[in-house]
Amino acid sequence: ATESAADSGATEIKVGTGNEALPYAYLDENGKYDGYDVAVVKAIDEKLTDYTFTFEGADFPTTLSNLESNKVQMAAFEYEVNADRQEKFVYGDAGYVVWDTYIVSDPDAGTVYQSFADLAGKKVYATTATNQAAMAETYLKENPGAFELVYGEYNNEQIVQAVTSGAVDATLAPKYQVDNWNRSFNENLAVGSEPVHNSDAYLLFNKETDPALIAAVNTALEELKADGTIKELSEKYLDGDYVPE
Amino acid sequence: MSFKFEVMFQSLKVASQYVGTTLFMAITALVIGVILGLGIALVRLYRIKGLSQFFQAVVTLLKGIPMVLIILALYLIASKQFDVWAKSMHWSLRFKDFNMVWIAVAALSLMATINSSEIFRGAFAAVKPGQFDAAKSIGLTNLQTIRRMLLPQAIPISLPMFSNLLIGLVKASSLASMVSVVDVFAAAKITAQQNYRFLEAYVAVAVIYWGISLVIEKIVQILEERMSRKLRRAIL
Amino acid sequence: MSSFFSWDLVWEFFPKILSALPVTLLIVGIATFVGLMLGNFIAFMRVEKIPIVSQIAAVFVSFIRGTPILVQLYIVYYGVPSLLQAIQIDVSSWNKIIFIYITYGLNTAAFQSETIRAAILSVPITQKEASIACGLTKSQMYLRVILPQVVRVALPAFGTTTVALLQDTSLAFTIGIVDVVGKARAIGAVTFHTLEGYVGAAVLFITLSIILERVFDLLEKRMNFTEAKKTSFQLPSLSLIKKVQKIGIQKIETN
Amino acid sequence: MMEVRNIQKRFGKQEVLKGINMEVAKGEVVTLLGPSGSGKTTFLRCLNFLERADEGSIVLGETETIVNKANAKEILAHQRQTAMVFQNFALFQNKTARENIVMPLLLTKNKTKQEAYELADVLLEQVGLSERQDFYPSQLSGGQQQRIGIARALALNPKVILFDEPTSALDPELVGQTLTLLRDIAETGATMVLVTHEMKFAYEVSDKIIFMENGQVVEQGTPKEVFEQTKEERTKAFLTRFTNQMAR
Amino acid sequence: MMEVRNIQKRFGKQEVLKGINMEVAKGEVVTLLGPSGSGKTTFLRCLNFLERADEGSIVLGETETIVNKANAKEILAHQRQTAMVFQNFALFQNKTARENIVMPLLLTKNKTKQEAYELADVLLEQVGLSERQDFYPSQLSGGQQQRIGIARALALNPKVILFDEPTSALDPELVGQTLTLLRDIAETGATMVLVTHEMKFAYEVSDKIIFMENGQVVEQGTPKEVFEQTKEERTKAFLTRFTNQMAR
Ligand SMILES: Nc1ncnc2c1ncn2[C@@H]1O[C@H](COP(=O)(O)OP(=O)(O)OP(=O)(O)O)[C@@H](O)[C@H]1O
Ligand SMILES: Nc1ncnc2c1ncn2[C@@H]1O[C@H](COP(=O)(O)OP(=O)(O)OP(=O)(O)O)[C@@H](O)[C@H]1O
Ligand SMILES: [Mg+2]
Ligand SMILES: [Mg+2]
Repeated sequence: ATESAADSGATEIKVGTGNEALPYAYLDENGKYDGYDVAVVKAIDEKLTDYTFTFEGADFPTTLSNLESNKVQMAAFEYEVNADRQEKFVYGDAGYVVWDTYIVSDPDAGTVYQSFADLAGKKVYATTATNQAAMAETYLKENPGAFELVYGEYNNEQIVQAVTSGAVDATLAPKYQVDNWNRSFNENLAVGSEPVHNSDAYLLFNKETDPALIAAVNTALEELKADGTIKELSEKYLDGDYVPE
Repeated sequence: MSFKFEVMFQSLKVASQYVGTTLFMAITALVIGVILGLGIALVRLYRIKGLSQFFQAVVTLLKGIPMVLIILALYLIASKQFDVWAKSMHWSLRFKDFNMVWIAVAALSLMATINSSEIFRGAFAAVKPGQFDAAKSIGLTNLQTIRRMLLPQAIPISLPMFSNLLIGLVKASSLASMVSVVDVFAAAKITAQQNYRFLEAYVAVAVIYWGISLVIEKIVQILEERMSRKLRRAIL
Repeated sequence: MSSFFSWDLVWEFFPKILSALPVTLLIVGIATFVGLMLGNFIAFMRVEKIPIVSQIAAVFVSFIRGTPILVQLYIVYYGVPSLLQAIQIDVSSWNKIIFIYITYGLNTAAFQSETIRAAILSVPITQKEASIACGLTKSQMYLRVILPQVVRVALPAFGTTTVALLQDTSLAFTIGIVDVVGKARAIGAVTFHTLEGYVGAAVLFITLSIILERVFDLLEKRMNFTEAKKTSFQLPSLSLIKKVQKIGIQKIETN
Repeated sequence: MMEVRNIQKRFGKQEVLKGINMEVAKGEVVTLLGPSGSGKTTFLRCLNFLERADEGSIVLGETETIVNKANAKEILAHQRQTAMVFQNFALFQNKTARENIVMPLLLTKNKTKQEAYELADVLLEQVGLSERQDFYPSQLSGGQQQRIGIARALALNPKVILFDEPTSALDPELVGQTLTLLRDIAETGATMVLVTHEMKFAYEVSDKIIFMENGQVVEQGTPKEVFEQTKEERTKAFLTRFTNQMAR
Repeated sequence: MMEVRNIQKRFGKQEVLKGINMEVAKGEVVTLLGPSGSGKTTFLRCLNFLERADEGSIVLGETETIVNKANAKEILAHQRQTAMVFQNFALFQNKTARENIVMPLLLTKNKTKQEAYELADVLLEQVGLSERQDFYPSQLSGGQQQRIGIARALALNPKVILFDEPTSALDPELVGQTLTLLRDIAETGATMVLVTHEMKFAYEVSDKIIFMENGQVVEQGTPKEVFEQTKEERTKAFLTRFTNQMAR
């Protein structure tokens, strides 16, 4: 449904998403929500005449709390499957993006790392409370002391500076992000040839959300995947086809 | 909302190991801030020419610069320049091995200095002019006046404001995570990253911070009672 | 920092940053107002040691000062609506910025109450005694005598906290309200350049800090009470003469 | 008018008032004499509930207030019927001379602004400070502050006015004027309790003299009785200097 | 010993001192009399650089200090040679009675602790406050504070002591004692300038009397000259009450 649908009696659904998670969900220069996740939800909105979706931005944990307390009925914020969340929420049926994480380093200062095993004895930066930090921790749990994990809440500038200055040897990030860094700061950071981690992200619903809505969204997303719309969006926002099978 | 106490206690256990780091940053900054802030407030009280206006401007300026920017700038400058300086000074220390806590402490000290100087300035205004008369009439030097009369009378007044400041510093020290220092807050968040149970982590942080605050409050209260009892009926 | 920082970007971002200023100012304005009202009330209760209220106030202050504001926002944002729901009040239609106002208002009140309490304690006891001897009530005493004398002591610390609050409203951003710092962060998220946005914000804050200082300087001078008032209430002398006659006490002859 | 029964006051272990009784009739001027530290100021402060006595009661008009049981409301009512002039002046530092007089009138007597300002102007004139009306206390000389304090108390027109050394900062001329002023006030029916070290002043203005020492009343009576037919040795010793002076 | 030349002081537009000259010889007691607000306190404050006069100079011993040119060091040196007893006592609120006397001795006179405490004890004894030595000013009566102020000034043994109404808060007995005390001090060669409203005291203790009004010296001379052969009308009027009293 389009904006005018609001007048035609369509149910309004609040969708939780992010404020500053480029390229998935962020406020653009005009203060409008934009990004891949937002575009996917908008595409679904187009298909569903009975509903209009409005966005409610917050940070990652707050969006979960918003969903839990029913301040939003649905969330699109790169949520991966995890047992804890499965207990509290309802996941959408289909994943809409794959999350491929690579090891990032500065070839001028050292080497390009392919896997966690290559990082033995190195310093690796990860932002506190992110997927990347979680995956590094998981690896470290199985291989204690394999590398030194440096936590922090760096800005983009800091991460790039930390890697290029050798303050850390590497960091973890998806490819598009590295491209962005290189473009914004004239650097040439490199990634390994294979991702060290991948998973899919799903839409998330409150347990009390109307099953009819959930069903409608699921169908719409399947259709959009099938007709290639999602792939287009992926190419537009993520510079590549990151649509999971 | 569902709330898992086990998760919270787990966070609490991990995060409380970092109380030392948090306190170290807050208290070091407070000590530095109080010393420098006192200096600035005295310069302004005695209207030392030039310096007084200079500090007034500096304080106004620094007040307006966000802490985040200060930390960011310190980090970026240090990471770019430190190795160059270190080499030219023939130090063996490199930025890589540099303890980031000091960047946080530097930024927090700045905050503490600005706050302290203004707190002292207010407290000085509360000391009655008659007391300065008394000091002058017996020929105390300025330093003696400050030590024997001004500070003993101003400090009891300013204590509640300093407890505000110290508690504020404890909380602000969580900004240290911007430069890779793991403090109470960061530690709690790390425990939450596997299961995304942030609420429990935040509550754990709140419990620890509140505990620290209660101790600060208690100490300040005892000091306050002790120091200000004799001044309560002060006249003129 | 060449590639990290360029003045061109500062200028480019500045108008956008500026556009978020009203949000910040509104939050700070409301928080300061609530903070002063409630803060004064709390300070008064605690100085006067009013039973029960003063204990509650002490716990409130301790809690607010002692816990991260984020946690307080969670309590206000999630806890209060569900509590109100239990008594059949629906606040789901409220604009979410109201929760931000409440959170910052309470937070400011707790911190200011301590500053004000400190300042009240610095007023010589004779001032209180004079009020009592004139038969003023407690509230009259506070409003007319104590508070005007408190201003000079509390003002500097109050000024720092207020300017600091300008930078602190960014909590609003976590629930999607874009204030100045939030805007800087949002720009940073899109362009990968955070530094320039923050520099723009700093320019704004410094300007406000200077303005605030000018205002406070004036206030401080007015509250100095060592220079004779220039203007004063004047009455027609005719009524004065009448009154003299009415009162009937003879004027004392000098010499 | 006012009756004070068995007022006792302790600071820590030290007994400062050991049971003072006093009766003051309407329009009477009672003067407390006694050496430094004998408890005169403390006694006055107890009468006004600035200090809460540990024991005793105060009857003012028809109402008896038992000091250690009185609640805030009773105390306020009591305080509104009394006024005090302080040894250390205790003017409102944030108010000009004139405002010091006007403010209590507006707040406690429900006067209109006009009435309050008029009355203040009359009183300022009386104490000779019309010119200084817009000065803050910190800009006034000791004697000037003292006079504003007196004017403020008079403006309130209370049942009882308590004076603590009202002439200590005044020059002889003003002492004379104040004497006249107090007499005028007394004649309008106001009742006064005052502490002074000016014997001549006490002698001339009082209806009754109470000599205190060490928190106890040693001797009391009319000025004539106390000054000229002194009974107690202690009082005699204290008064020596004054009687010497009178004898000159 | 001390010579004061053409001291002028303005507060805003108001001229408070209009050029005062004064000479004080070693061991002399000079008393300033004058109505309230005539500038006596301001003058004393200028002598001690508590207030900086706009014009004039002060010669103390061999050194002349030009008031509007003096630097911090000269002022401090000057202040260390003078001491002052204040009308409002101005004791250090954060020090006990005894510490108020001891502290200046330790800090400005380089006394040993032992010496300072011994001297303080002697002086406390002299002013009759040995028992109250560990009380804070806020716990002392007006007269008690006044006496600590006097003791503090005496302890410093300065070239000149300035007294601002040293007896205003004292009872007649203490006035007598203080008189004796000041006389003793004067005999040890100390020089004093005092402001008082106690005419008898002034008459008895002074070597020279200066009568001020409106920031100007109206008349000066020995007590006999000023009190008994008064030249100026204004002075006569002012002294009326005292001479009346003497005549009784
Ligand atoms: N807050 C206090 N704590 C302890 N002792 C006190 C306190 N206030 C007064 N005193 C003591 O009580 C005694 C009586 O004091 P008060 O002020 O009543 O004396 P006074 O008769 O007015 O003397 P003066 O003529 O010197 O003013 C004094 O010895 C004083 O030291
Ligand atoms: N800071 C000030 N600002 C303006 N005027 C002042 C200030 N201080 C004093 N004055 C004025 O200067 C005049 C002289 O004051 P001063 O205190 O010297 O009088 P004094 O002779 O000591 O009187 P008293 O006998 O009442 O103590 C007074 O009229 C007073 O109002
Ligand atoms: Mg007294
Ligand atoms: Mg004077």
